[in-house]
Amino acid sequence: MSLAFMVFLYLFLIATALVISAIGDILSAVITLSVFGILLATAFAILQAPDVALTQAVINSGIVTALFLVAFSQTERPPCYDKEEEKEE
Amino acid sequence: MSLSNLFDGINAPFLAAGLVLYISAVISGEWYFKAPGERVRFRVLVAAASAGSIGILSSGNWLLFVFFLEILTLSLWSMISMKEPRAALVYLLSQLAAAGLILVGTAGVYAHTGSLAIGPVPEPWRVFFMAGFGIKAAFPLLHFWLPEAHGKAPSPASALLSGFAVKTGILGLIRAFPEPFAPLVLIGTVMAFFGAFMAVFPRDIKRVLAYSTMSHLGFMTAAVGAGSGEIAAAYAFSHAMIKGNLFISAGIVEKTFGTRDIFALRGSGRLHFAAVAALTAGAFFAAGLPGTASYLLKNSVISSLGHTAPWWQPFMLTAAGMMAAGYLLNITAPLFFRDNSKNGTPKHEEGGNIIFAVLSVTILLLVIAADSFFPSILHAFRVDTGFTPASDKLEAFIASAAAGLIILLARLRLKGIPEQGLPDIKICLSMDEGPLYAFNRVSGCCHPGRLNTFVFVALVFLVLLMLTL
Amino acid sequence: MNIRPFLFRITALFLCAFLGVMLFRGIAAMPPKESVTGPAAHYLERASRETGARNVVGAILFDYRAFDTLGESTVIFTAVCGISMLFSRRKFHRSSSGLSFIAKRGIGIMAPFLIMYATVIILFGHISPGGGFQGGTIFATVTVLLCVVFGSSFESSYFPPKTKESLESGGALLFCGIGLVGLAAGTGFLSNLSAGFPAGREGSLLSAGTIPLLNIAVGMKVGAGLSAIFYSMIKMLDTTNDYREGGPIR
Amino acid sequence: MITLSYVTSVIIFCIGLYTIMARRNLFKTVLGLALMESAILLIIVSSGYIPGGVPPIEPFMGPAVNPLPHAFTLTAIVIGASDIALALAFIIKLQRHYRSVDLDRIRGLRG
Amino acid sequence: MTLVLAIVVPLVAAFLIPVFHLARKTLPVSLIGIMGLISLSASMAAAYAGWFSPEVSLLGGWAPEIGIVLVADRLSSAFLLITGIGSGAALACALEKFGGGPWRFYAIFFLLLGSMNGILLTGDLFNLFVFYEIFSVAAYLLVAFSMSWQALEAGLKYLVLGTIGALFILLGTAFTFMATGILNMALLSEALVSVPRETLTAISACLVLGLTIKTGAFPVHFWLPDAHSSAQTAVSALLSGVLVKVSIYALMRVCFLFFLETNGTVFLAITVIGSLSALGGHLMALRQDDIKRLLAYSTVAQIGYILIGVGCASAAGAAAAVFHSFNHMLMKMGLFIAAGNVSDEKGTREICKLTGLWKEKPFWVLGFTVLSAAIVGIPPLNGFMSKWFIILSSAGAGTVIPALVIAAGTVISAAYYLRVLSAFVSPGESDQEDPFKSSPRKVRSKIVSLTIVGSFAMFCLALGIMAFSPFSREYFSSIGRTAVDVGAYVGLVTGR
Repeated sequence: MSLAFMVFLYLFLIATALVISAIGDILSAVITLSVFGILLATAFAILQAPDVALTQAVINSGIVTALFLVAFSQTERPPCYDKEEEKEE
Repeated sequence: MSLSNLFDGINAPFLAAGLVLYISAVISGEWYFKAPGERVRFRVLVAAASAGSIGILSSGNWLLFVFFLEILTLSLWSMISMKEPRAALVYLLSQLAAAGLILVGTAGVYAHTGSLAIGPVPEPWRVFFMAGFGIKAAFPLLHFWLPEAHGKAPSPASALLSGFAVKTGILGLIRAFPEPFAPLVLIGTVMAFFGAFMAVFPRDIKRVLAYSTMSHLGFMTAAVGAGSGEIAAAYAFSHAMIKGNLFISAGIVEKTFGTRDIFALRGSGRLHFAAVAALTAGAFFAAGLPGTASYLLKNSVISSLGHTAPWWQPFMLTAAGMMAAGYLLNITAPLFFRDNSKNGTPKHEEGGNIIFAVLSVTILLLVIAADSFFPSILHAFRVDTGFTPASDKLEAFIASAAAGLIILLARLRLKGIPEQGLPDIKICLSMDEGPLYAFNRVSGCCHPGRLNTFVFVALVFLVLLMLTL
Repeated sequence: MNIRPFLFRITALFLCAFLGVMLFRGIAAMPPKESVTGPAAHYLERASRETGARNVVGAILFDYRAFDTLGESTVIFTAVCGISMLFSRRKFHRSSSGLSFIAKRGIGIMAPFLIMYATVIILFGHISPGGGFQGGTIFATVTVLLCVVFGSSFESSYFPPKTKESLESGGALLFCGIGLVGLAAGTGFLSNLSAGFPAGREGSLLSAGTIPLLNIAVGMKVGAGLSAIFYSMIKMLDTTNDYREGGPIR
Repeated sequence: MITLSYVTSVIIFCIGLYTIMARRNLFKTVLGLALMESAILLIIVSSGYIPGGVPPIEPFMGPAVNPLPHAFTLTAIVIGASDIALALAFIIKLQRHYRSVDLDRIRGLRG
Repeated sequence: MTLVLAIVVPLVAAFLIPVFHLARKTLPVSLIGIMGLISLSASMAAAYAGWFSPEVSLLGGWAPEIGIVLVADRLSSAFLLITGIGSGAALACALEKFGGGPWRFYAIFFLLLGSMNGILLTGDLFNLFVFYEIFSVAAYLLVAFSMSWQALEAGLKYLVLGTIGALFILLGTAFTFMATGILNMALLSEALVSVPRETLTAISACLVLGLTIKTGAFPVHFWLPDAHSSAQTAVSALLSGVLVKVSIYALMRVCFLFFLETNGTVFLAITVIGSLSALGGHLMALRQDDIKRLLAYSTVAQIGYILIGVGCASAAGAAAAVFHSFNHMLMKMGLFIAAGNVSDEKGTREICKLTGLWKEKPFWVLGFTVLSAAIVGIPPLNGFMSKWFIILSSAGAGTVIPALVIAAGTVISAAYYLRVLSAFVSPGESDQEDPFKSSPRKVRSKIVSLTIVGSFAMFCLALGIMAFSPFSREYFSSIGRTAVDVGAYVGLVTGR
């Protein structure tokens, strides 16, 4: 694979990492994390590691992002129902 | 832990002193403590303390020495805490620090010489032994616990404290520095004078006696510094007897009149001579008048300094000796002054059976008398009891004049000193005032609770590791 | 006084940069490797003969260093057990929210193919890239998809939490069972061909002794585990949607 | 080419560490953890790369790449995922009590 | 053969618990008790095997260079003994307190047990990382088990710091793998000699930081007081007594194998960390008014003592560290169980409110006194002897400051333990008979926990006396020798 493509890939990786750390809104940071995961999977593919690329794509971009979104929506929601739930416990 | 060295030259006087003291303490304990529970507790603690002392005297290596030292400290701590927990805490912490320092010194000796046996300490580790035994023997700046512990302990316990516990420091010094060691002489003389000077001010009898213990310890340290361990041991024996008697009789005075303040006890001797008799007799023997054992011992210490010592050291020692007479006079003379009937009839506080008190005091007085009137006992401890040569007489006279002047001056100038005399270090471990409170406020920020500060500290630690490794 | 956070960030940035420089110096100091050295060379040469597996990474994961994989799947088991412990007390609301009809129908068609794709990845772990972890996770993504599109009650009717738990512990026990068989055969825990497992024809589905079995075990564990994690987290989210739309269905 | 990947992975590692320290939102901390995790994965995988290598599937068509790092990366990815899942679970439960994910307010245990 | 069982039996027990749960709602206490006994006997068998004939078991039948190796020598069998006794006591306390109800707690407990045995027995660096990860995840969950907001916050902080530590350990492992291509610890100790200087600094810095975060030494100790004080009684006893010791074992094993010849300054760094922890732990404990936080900071200080012992890089130092970790396990578990029961009984954890206990619960207070006297280092008990051995080894290694720090630590710890004891003994307001409070809520007395605290106190006394006999000293110095003797370890693994 040509060096130029690798340089572009790594620069894009660093860019997404900076976006994840710098951006204020959590939702877009999580989406950027899944983009970061996919880019990392392509980097692994280029480094001749198909197993790792598949795992990275599925786990870090798949399940982890899904968990992030679920957790984010749990905490963002104004827990109006909480009072009712508190007394149930 | 061979018993063979239990009876060698140095240990014998300590053993004798310990024996007599523990017997009289147990007996006076029967009288001093009213509640039966307290009496049982005191007997158990005295048994533990005597076991510790036997262990100390017969231990072959430094580790066992510290082992039994801490057992002795523990039992004395719980004795003091029967009456005054805070002073007991100060005592325990200082003695634990002393034991820790000696432990470190022992580890150094083991690393240096490969054996733990008690013996002269090699050069680099001497400072630990001096510091450790310094706290034990109340060197000038490390003495903060002495007035607190001795002053506020129940009198049989403070008899044991002054009689034996402090002497273990001297025993350690004798073991650790057999050959002459100049700094010890310096510390000894300073301590003797400082103790005597501080003893003049307090109005509480027991605090005066505590400071007098300090000054006598100064004499013993000077003797050890001068290389004559036997004299120090003999001095320890006679001082143990004297101090034991003084503390127990002070206890009798306190029990019968309910207070230890010499101003309040003014003229009480006329009303109830029996209670005060023991105190006056003890004071007479302790004052070091010519002919009594303490005089002989003081002179032998001063003469053992030899001619190498600078001129002011023998002078300060004799001055301290004379001041002993001064401050003892301070606490006994007012008892017989004309009573201006301020404090009414003496309040009889019903302690245990008074017979026990009288018995314990008489035992001590008998031993002191024997010690003074039959110098042959001192010969057994290889103490030269010749009178001081003529040339020193002039020096002795000047020293006594100086001592008298200092006492007079102090008495007049510092009349209004509050009860505890010069402010001692007031250590209190309650969280609401004192050093602990300040430390509490300062160290509040040591655990901020913010996650990113924790990570920041971890990163700083990592960078330091990167740099050093 | 807002100078403190700014100062804090600058020093943090500087320390991170310094750490990066030290790490990079550590890496740069190493001589570049032209060929594979050490145990990896052994794996490359003799993996197919000693384990019968074509995929060397699969051979390492499930035969040479199978103990690591046991540890690895235990990490997931702990995480799953812990998360369901954290969310166990919340009362379980069966809720049936879901996306629009078009999404449901589209996913309805795709779901079987996804599940079949996951089983292919698991079963062909020792021949082509893939294996227990990847297949299990794809299966978990399928359940996530069902949860999101059809609502957690629909998904829990197909894959009830009880079966997920039993699937997970069953996979773990299968893994340990295979290991103990090797131990019983006397050639050490988790040993493959040397413990009498059939090597089978090179490259065929039923080859390479225990590796496919271990793949299936890990696939069960990872799949059931990750979907259990997602399920225990998402069931709280569903209650909120229904609450707004018209009261939760008790 | 490999030193390039080492440089990027070290940079991403430092970015992750910086996010954990400098940001006040708990999610950013977990995102930082994920970034650090991915950076280490990149380091391990690129350490096994052979210029002109071939994926380590049995009929090698050339010098095969070192398979050992791939096995470790697989394990590390799954461990990282379970860590992040646990962290998110803790965040949800903690948000219930503190009503916020701001690190300055989650300081209940102090002193 | 027995080594693998020590790891696999607890794991299988953990996997079986959900299956049993499916069969019956709440598990019978006897079932969990039997499982506990079996797994403890498995780990004791491994300890026995490792003590008398150091044993190597090749996993999957592969040679050490190829596959993973489990090694049991005297150092690991000593720590196996510590974890066995500690986790047995903690399991007994938990069973008595919770009964069979929370089955997930016991599943995670057995996973923790299996992973602890894994760390103590593994001979492979990456396998150590994997088991360390199970160990940490299980620890985060046990801390957060009581579901109170303090426990959850402590669990989260412990998780984030623990994960950062694990990442740095992974980074160190990656660096060692890149430099040498080997992962077996024994072969690595030979291969690390030829590694260039910068890489060695990076490796040692990352590994030392990761392991120090896990042990909770001073600069990075922030998670330890929160986690140990907000966890349940049995869990905090387990955390303080056993979990910390396993991290210390990992630190010892990694540092002695890798950095004994190649990088001497690591041991200097460990001594500095140890002295910092000892001082910092004691000073911070002095200012606490919550009894469990006080005990947690005292753990930080005692870890400092152990690290000072490890930092001496000598056989005597290692032996002193092992002896002190054994003593500390006994003392701290007893203290935590006693403090936990007392504070649960009174409903508060403030020291100034835990008054009047001498009349209500004399045995607990007596146990607490003996154990705190032991941990302070009062002569007849074992704390004094282990403190003495550590001072001896640190003076032998030429460093005086740590010895002085330990001496100062004795004084400070005496101060704060006496503050607790004086509060216990002082007559509380509950003396005047309060008709409502005392009579109805007769909490059933905790026989098992009381016997545990009592037996630990007796054990301390016996060890204190026994440590004088040359017989027991020979045991512990042999542990120290095997820990430091890298050549024997390598010979054992590679069979040369």
